[in-house]
Amino acid sequence: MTAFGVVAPIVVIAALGLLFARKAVHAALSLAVVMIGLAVLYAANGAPFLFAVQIIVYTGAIMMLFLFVVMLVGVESGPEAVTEPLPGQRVAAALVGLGFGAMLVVGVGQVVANGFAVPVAAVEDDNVEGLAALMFGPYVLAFQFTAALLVTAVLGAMVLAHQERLTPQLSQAEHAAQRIRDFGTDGKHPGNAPTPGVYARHNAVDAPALLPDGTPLESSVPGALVRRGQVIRPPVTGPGLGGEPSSDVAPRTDDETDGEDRS
Amino acid sequence: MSPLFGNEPLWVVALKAFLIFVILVVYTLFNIWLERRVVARMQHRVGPNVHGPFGLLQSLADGVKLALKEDIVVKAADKVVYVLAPILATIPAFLAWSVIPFGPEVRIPFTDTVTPLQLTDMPVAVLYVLAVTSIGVYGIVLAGWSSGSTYALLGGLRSSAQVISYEVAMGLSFVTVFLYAGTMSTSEIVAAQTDLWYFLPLLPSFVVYVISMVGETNRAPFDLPEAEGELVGGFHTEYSSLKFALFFLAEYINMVTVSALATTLFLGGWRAPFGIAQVWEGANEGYWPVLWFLGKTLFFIFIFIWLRGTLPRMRYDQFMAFGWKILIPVSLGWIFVVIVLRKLQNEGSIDEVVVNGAGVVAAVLLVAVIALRREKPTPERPEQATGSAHEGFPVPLRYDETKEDAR
Amino acid sequence: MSDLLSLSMILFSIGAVGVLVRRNALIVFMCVELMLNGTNLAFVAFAREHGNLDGQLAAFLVMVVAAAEVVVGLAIIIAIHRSRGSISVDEVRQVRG
Amino acid sequence: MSVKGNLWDPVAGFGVTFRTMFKKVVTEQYPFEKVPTAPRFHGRHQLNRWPDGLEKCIGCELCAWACPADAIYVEGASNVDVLPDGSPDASGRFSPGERYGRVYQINYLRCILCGLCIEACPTRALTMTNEYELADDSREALIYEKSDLLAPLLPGMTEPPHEMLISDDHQDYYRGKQLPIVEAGE
Repeated sequence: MTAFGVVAPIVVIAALGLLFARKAVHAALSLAVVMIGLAVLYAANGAPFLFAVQIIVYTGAIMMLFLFVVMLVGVESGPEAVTEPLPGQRVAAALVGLGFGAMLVVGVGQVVANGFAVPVAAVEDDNVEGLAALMFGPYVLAFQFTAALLVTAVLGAMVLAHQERLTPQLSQAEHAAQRIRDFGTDGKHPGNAPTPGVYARHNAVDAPALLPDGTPLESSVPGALVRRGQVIRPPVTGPGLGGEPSSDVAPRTDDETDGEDRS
Repeated sequence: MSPLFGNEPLWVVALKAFLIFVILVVYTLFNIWLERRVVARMQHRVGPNVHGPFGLLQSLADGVKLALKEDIVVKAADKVVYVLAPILATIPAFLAWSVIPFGPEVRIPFTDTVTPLQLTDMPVAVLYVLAVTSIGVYGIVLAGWSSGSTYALLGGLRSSAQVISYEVAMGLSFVTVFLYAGTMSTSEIVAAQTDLWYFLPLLPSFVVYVISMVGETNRAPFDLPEAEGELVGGFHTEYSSLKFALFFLAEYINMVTVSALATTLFLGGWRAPFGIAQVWEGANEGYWPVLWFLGKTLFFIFIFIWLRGTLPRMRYDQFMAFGWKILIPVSLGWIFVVIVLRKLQNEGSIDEVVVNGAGVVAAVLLVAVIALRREKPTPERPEQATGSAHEGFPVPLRYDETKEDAR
Repeated sequence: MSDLLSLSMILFSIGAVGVLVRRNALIVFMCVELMLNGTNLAFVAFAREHGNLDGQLAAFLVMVVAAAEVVVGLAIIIAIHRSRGSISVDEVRQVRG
Repeated sequence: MSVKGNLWDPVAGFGVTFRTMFKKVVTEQYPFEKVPTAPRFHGRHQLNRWPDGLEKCIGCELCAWACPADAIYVEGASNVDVLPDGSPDASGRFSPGERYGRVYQINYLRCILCGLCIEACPTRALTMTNEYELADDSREALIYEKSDLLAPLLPGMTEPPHEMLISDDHQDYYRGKQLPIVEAGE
């Protein structure tokens, strides 16, 4: 059982990673490692079909769904709740869990120590055929029930995750018409925001464009940069100075310091 | 399945694994060159033609250049996952090739050892390929997440949804092959196609597979995870240097992998094309089958390139709707038909010819449905004004009007 | 045999502790999956020991049920996140109202 | 829609790309075969000279003012033939008339080769050549100085500074007067 010797420690470490990971994605990754490790163990123990199914279903579909939800929900929940709603719950829970594990070890250990009535059989060659014969033979009812369960689960998930639209979705043409209407009533500029730095001596997004009269156009800089205070003010230079653009530009502060002392 | 699988001496296994690695890397370099040349020809260009004969060394030069570039780890990245992701994308791409049969049993030169031209085989080989490719998606998803960039995250999310969706259609198209071959082992599937390649009796499955393999490998026109017009580069936006090269390598190997799988499942694997084996006895013996195999794979690579040269990128909702509302229902219906036909054939109610012709009939029916489809009436467009004014704005003359004026 | 079983028990226990200790609903859910995986391993080990495939079939059915469960569970988590903006299990104690 | 529209049109595009593969390519093998540009191609600038070698540029800066990309920098200076004490001045005469361009720089990192400077130039000192290989690996190298831009000396031209050889009246230059025939023995 060389496979076991290699895989088992990896699996246990990854499982512990699930317990201690701070980020949900790291937890999901370590669980994926556990699942792949288990798949290898299945393959080593005469279950090649389960090996494939384990990876396709668990690693490929279920864990991928987990990752998908983690990213969709954006759960970088950060540190988990600091305040304990039930004092001492974690310690108690850990103790209970470990006690449970110990109980299992004792219970199953007894069974193993007493030995099995059935002798160890050789690994079957016709794993897939054997499983199929079982699945569509004695276990056909269970198989059908799981199929029904899957269909029900899909419907349930759709109902749960579905959100009714409250307002009709605007088409592209309607959006365009709405923009023009806004322009007519409120004077809101219908086109794209002007690009930053077009007439300026800079070509970075944090430099506002200069209007033909030389004044900077604040609305040309992305709003996020304005809020972070990362807009630079190009030095005021006369048109005849020419040459290389000067590089010492001051980050604009909120109190609107004038650029003149910098030129 | 040959009894040799799993019982070969270690050096034979190591040799075969090494050869597969070498073939894949060289084939990737060749494919990148081929794609650039062929797409260039389709666009009236020449493509890379400077380095080496016909520019063959271009991709090698590009690879060296890529490796020597500065390796950037973004500040907002999750370091461990960020480094892990490209590795996770690449390794499964190689792993899938361990069950692809390149040829029959051959004698290794200078020795007496006889070995099949396939690293290994297992009763669930095709499922194994599916499983391994589904691990490869992790690389893309994690790259998207760990980059700490919106574009990359959206690319990664798109990709996971896309690959999961199209894997369903892909798996369903395999089912009919399993029903015909009665096995999931690749070497036995190839052996079952001695008389008739499966693309003919299973034409609908073949078409579904070819479409879903393009979706599965994120290639044009389904290259939405890296739609450079919308998402800059998608999941690999923040990657550079060797890490980016690994993604690139993985994408091209995946392309070859799905092509090789299509060859194995539908085009008779390493068997010589129709006619050659009848004329020439030795076509299916020795090392010649490797040639047929690589040739058939190249055919699919060309299809990939041709698609890229012809079709524009689809919109994401159209793409998902196509996968879920057309490919999967069609596959399911077709599987049902195949099950019924096989059952009838096993009971002896119908002839084998009928079963083998079913695919062609089904394909003809599908084409007829498409041909006779009626377009939804589009809402009336206002009459396009011609001439020099349209709602008060000047418009250019239409081409035929300028000709009128010239006369 | 016994080492496979002990591994499965270790995994099950770690999963159980995780369910009890972690607060993030998603991670709690993953721990449940870990417990299921642990039992699956035991099934496979027993199947090998007994020389028949019933255990493997049971593991297969567990996987299918797990898939169904995950689909519904994740949908519930998304629904909770939508209405509350948090998926900490402490926040959803009010569901009993 | 017709049967043809449903069936043939979606695949017709594949035929187009496939057929294009066998057509003649339009690529020019640039670094190996240099195809001449169109005669009016806007390439790198050139500062022209009068037939006697004096520069046409008068340092008026009109080109710099016309430049939309702010790529041209000019500093004018006065031509001085003779100092008040009678000795020839070190700066000397570079162009007919009062002024010449002492510093003339074009920054090809900024230049968009639009040709507005050419239109602005009153003496046709500034014109454009067909040279288009304007790539370099340093920023400094792409700021062309006057020495880089000046047209080469043709036969009969003398490197300035020197006095006006065509005529003592600079107006004659603009009227197109040619070099006086130099008599033998002088």
